[in-house]
This record gives sequence, structure tokens and C-alpha cells, in this order.
Amino acid sequence: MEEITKNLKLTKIASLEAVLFIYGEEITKEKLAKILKTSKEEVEQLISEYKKILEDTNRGFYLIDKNDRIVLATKPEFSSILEDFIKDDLKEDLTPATLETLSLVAYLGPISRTQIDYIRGVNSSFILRNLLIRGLVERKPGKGGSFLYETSFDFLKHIGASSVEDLPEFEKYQKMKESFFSESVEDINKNNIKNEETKSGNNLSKEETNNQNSI
Amino acid sequence: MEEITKNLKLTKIASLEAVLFIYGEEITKEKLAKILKTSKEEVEQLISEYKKILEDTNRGFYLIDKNDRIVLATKPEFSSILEDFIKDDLKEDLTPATLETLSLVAYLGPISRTQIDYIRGVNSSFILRNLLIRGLVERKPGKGGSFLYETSFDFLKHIGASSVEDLPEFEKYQKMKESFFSESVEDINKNNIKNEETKSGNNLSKEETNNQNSI
Amino acid sequence: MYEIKTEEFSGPLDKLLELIESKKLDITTISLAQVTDDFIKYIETLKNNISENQDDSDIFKNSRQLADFLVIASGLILIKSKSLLPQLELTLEEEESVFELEKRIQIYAQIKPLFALMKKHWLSTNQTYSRGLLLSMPTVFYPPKNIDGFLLNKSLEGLIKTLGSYFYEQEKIQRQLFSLEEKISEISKKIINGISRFSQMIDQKSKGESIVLFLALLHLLRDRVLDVNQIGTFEEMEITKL
Repeated sequence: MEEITKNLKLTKIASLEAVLFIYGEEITKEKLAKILKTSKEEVEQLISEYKKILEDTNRGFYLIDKNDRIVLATKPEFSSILEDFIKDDLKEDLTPATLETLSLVAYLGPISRTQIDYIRGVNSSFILRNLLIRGLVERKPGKGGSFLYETSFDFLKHIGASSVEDLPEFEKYQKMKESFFSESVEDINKNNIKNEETKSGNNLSKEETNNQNSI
Repeated sequence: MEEITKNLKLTKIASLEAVLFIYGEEITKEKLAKILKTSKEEVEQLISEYKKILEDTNRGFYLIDKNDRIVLATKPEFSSILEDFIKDDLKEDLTPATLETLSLVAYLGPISRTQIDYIRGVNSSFILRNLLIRGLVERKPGKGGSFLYETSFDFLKHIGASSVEDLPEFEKYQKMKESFFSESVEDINKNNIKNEETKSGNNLSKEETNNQNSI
Repeated sequence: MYEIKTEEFSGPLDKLLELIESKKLDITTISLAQVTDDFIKYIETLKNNISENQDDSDIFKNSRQLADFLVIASGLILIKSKSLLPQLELTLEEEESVFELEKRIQIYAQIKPLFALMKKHWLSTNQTYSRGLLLSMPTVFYPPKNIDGFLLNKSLEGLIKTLGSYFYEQEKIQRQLFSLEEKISEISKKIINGISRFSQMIDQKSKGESIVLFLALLHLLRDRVLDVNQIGTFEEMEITKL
């Protein structure tokens, strides 16, 4: 009996692998549940077991898990073998301003532009647009028509992490964020960037964000 | 001593898996040996061991070995799940982001991905790939290794147009394109996105070459 | 590989922090007042660098950064003016903005190590790769159901509009920028013409411009070109030429 249950689970994990393998890009857990004809809870469970299986030294890829989406990517230790035939160099030039903004999005995200501007003391709309175009950052609608920014799967692939929590000292800075914005962010918004945010918020909200997952 | 040798072998199998995972099409053993910096004999040996691992454990894919070439493919028992899912997925309506990208390609094509990204303000590689697979958009090589995208003949026929010129207000937008890309993109990119731009140029050629064979 | 561009100046909070640290001060309102002059001096050197720069594009980019400096400067000016004119009563909003600035510098000081950490991490980690969307999938024609030329047209129109307002926004930020010297000479002229009240001067000006005007005023004050009298709380500031 137990044996059967175990085998069934392994078959489910194998079919999860097949789907991730064939799809090739980030896919929502919801969609996975639909394809595998199961509940979202079971998908979560399968994912966490599959993740463990992939840790084995004879496996060549790992699983990146970000909120409601996952993707398979080659393990970081093979980057030197692979970079020779995949010409890609995201590593080159990030200006200090871009790096600053990217760190805030990575460590404090999801974060609004107003909050980023507040910390940096600089209007970041231009740099955020750049990061969006480069695909290192993505955004989703937040409250009141403004956007929340967070790093993308491409960012995680670039740093070879399976989630942002893998970043060094991640928790320390996430906690810091709470103390920064403990008093309502709305007040900060009001006081500081008044005009701009509402305006570009409107612009952006027009565009739709969760475009990633459906074909 | 034996332990070390075993681990080394496992790592080699993992790197073989990583290469096959990312390569996506048939690869010769000779080329594999070159990528893995080893002899053809060792590659043969690694392949046969890897094959055995794939058979013995519950995996979503298996290894096809024909003559000198090998490739990973999803196991036949999963093919019905996958076919259904892909078909359903491809039949879905266009999201606003996809529609937006398609309209850009229709009106301003032939157009490069960099230009599309610039106008949309977000990275469009995922959406373009989607439009390519759905056969709504085609691409041809442009200058400097990048691609130019335009709508497919099938798509035009589908919307009852004999050419893009039949689209409402086509001329207005074509003119706009001239003014857009004569100064703004070039200048603005050069001036403001300077480093970033060259970078995403590289990116693009990577992404495109990577996908090239598969389509 | 990565290289810090030397012409890239640090942001206003970074500069402010640097000034405070170079004087070995704690981050307090008093220290902010103490570094205000240095900060304004720094803005002037920035401005000079920008006008010496022949490349228009850099002027665009740098002048935007200058605008960011001016916004912070306006908070500093408030602090400084309070220390120069103790009788100056601040409105609640102004009090808050003084407090805010102090808090922001503290936050910046706390977060700054993150930037170095991230840079190191960004450069040292290993790129990983996913397969790419449906890598081994052949092209099949799957047209969407409800689509026609008008839908495409409407979608594109919306997109162009969005892009247009983005550029408008960028231009607006740039327009808010005014040369300090220009404003100084404007003030001098107006005083000579007998318009001495600050409120008359900022009459019908945008907020950004008022900030610059006030900044210029303080500048003249520091250089003892002007004298400012405020009769009482919330009263008009009377400006006279010395």
C-alpha cells in the first residue's frame, strides 16, 4: 500500500518534471495544478519534494521558485561550461545608480517607486524603466494604481539563486525595510513625491503586468 | 579515494545533463566532448551511465541516442498531458501585453526587439517568442545579428488584410516610426541608456541565437 | 566588465552623508545645518561641470540629477534658515520635512552597505540558464479568436499615448530646473525695482521654481548681499539690499 502511494507520488513528480522541461520558462503553480489535474496544495508539495531531488550531485539543473511561479535552470556551477556556447553577458556594466536601484528592488521588494525614490533621494523612474527593459525587474499593480517592483526570474538566473531569500543578508535588509516604512508609506508619498507618482502611476497602470504566463 | 572518484563522476554526469538540458536539439558526442572538455570515450561512458540513471529513476524525460547524436525528450507516457496543455495554452486569447506587442509588429514592422522593448518600456522577449510559436509573427535577420519582426502572412489573412497597409491608419504610424527611430531611439538610447543599450544588444543576440534553431 | 564611471556623481543623500561623515558629525538636524553651505557649494560645482560639458545628452541626464539635489537642498535650506533666523516659525509641514530629511539620511546611512554587498554579489555569482519557452516546439498557426485591425489599432494607440506621457514626465522634470545664477540676478533686479516681498517674488511660480528662488535668497543672505526681516510668525519676509 505504502509502496503504491510512493510510486504514485514519484510518477507525479516525473510528470511535473516533464511539464517544466517542455515548457522551458517560468510557469504558474496554478497552471501546473490544472495540467497535472491536482490541487494547488499538492503542486506545492510536489515542488518542494522535487526541489530536494534536484539537489542530488548528479543533477544538472535546479528549481527557481518565486511567489506563484517556478522554472528550471542549469545549476550555477556549470556556468563556465555553458557560457561558452550561450553568448550572454549580463554581468557587464551596471552603473552605480542602476546597481543601487536593483539592490533595493532585490532586497526590499516588492517595493514601490515612491519608496525607492525616498531611500535614494533621486527620481528613479528612468532607471526602473531601464531595468524593466533589460528584464531584470518586473512589476505588478499595487494599491492606488501605483506599481510594486520586484526582481525577475532573469535576475535570479543571473545570480544563480533559487529565490531572493538566498541573497546574502537578505533577512537583515528585509527587516530594515519594515523599520523604514513603519509609519505609513502613504504619508511619505504625500510629503515627498506628490505629483510625479500619481501621474506615472496612471501611465503604467494602463499597461498590463502579468503578461508572463500565458501563451 | 573511491568516494572522490564517484563524486567526480556524478558531477560530470550532472554537467552532461546541464548541457543536454539547455541545448534543446540533437548534439553530437564529439561536440559534447569538446564542451565538457573530455575525451569521446569518456563521453560515451557518461552517456551510458546517464541513460541508466534516467531509466532507473522516475524522470520526466529520457535520452534518445541515435548513431552519433543524442537529445533529451519528454517520456512518451506524458505526451498526452503535454499536448493537451500546449494546445489549450496556445488557444488562449491574447493578453493585453501580447496584443500590444503584436500591434507594434504589425504597424511598425519590420522592427527589432530592442525597438519594441523601448516603446513598451518592458522586456518583450517572452512575448515575442510566444507570438512566433503561434505563427502570428515571423522574423528575419537584420543588421548586426539581431532579428527584425513582422506579422505573418497567415495572420494577415486571418484578420482579412491582404497586407499590413490595409490596417486602419497604417500610414500615420509608419510615419511615426520614421520620426521615432530616426532620432529618438538612437539618440535617447545613446544618451541615456548608453551602456545599458549595448548590453541589451548582446543579450538580444544571445537570446535570439539560442532560440533560433528551435523554431 | 564592470567599471564605475568617474563622471557619475553620487546622489544627494550620499553626498550629504559624506559631508556629515567628513566632519565626524552625528546625523542630527544641527549637523545638517552645518553642512548646508558645503552642500550648496557642491551643487554649484556640479552645475558648472554640467555647463562645461559639451555633450547635450549628458546635460539632459545631469540636469535631472541636479534637480534631485535641489529638492534635498530645499529641505536643508529650511533647516539652515531656521538656524540663521531663529525667529522664523516653521509650518507643521515644514517641521515635518525637516524631520523627514534627518530620517532619510539615517535610512540612507543604514542601507548604503547594501549597495557594496550587491555589487560584489552581482559580479561574483554564476549565471544559470533556463531552456526558453517551448524550446522544441514547432511553429503551429494558432490565431486568436477575436482579433481584427481595429483592435490592433486601438492597442497601438494606447501604447503610444503611454509612451508620450512618459516623455512628457521626463521633460517636466527637466523644466523644473532653473539656474541658480539666473535666479540670483532675477532677485537682485526685482529688489532694485522695489519688489521686496518674497511672496510677490514667488507669485505665480511653480513650486520647483520657488524652491530655487528661496535657495538663491538664502545664498545672497549668506553672502551678506541681502537682509531678511520677518516681522512675526507667519508674517511676510521683508527683503532689503545691504
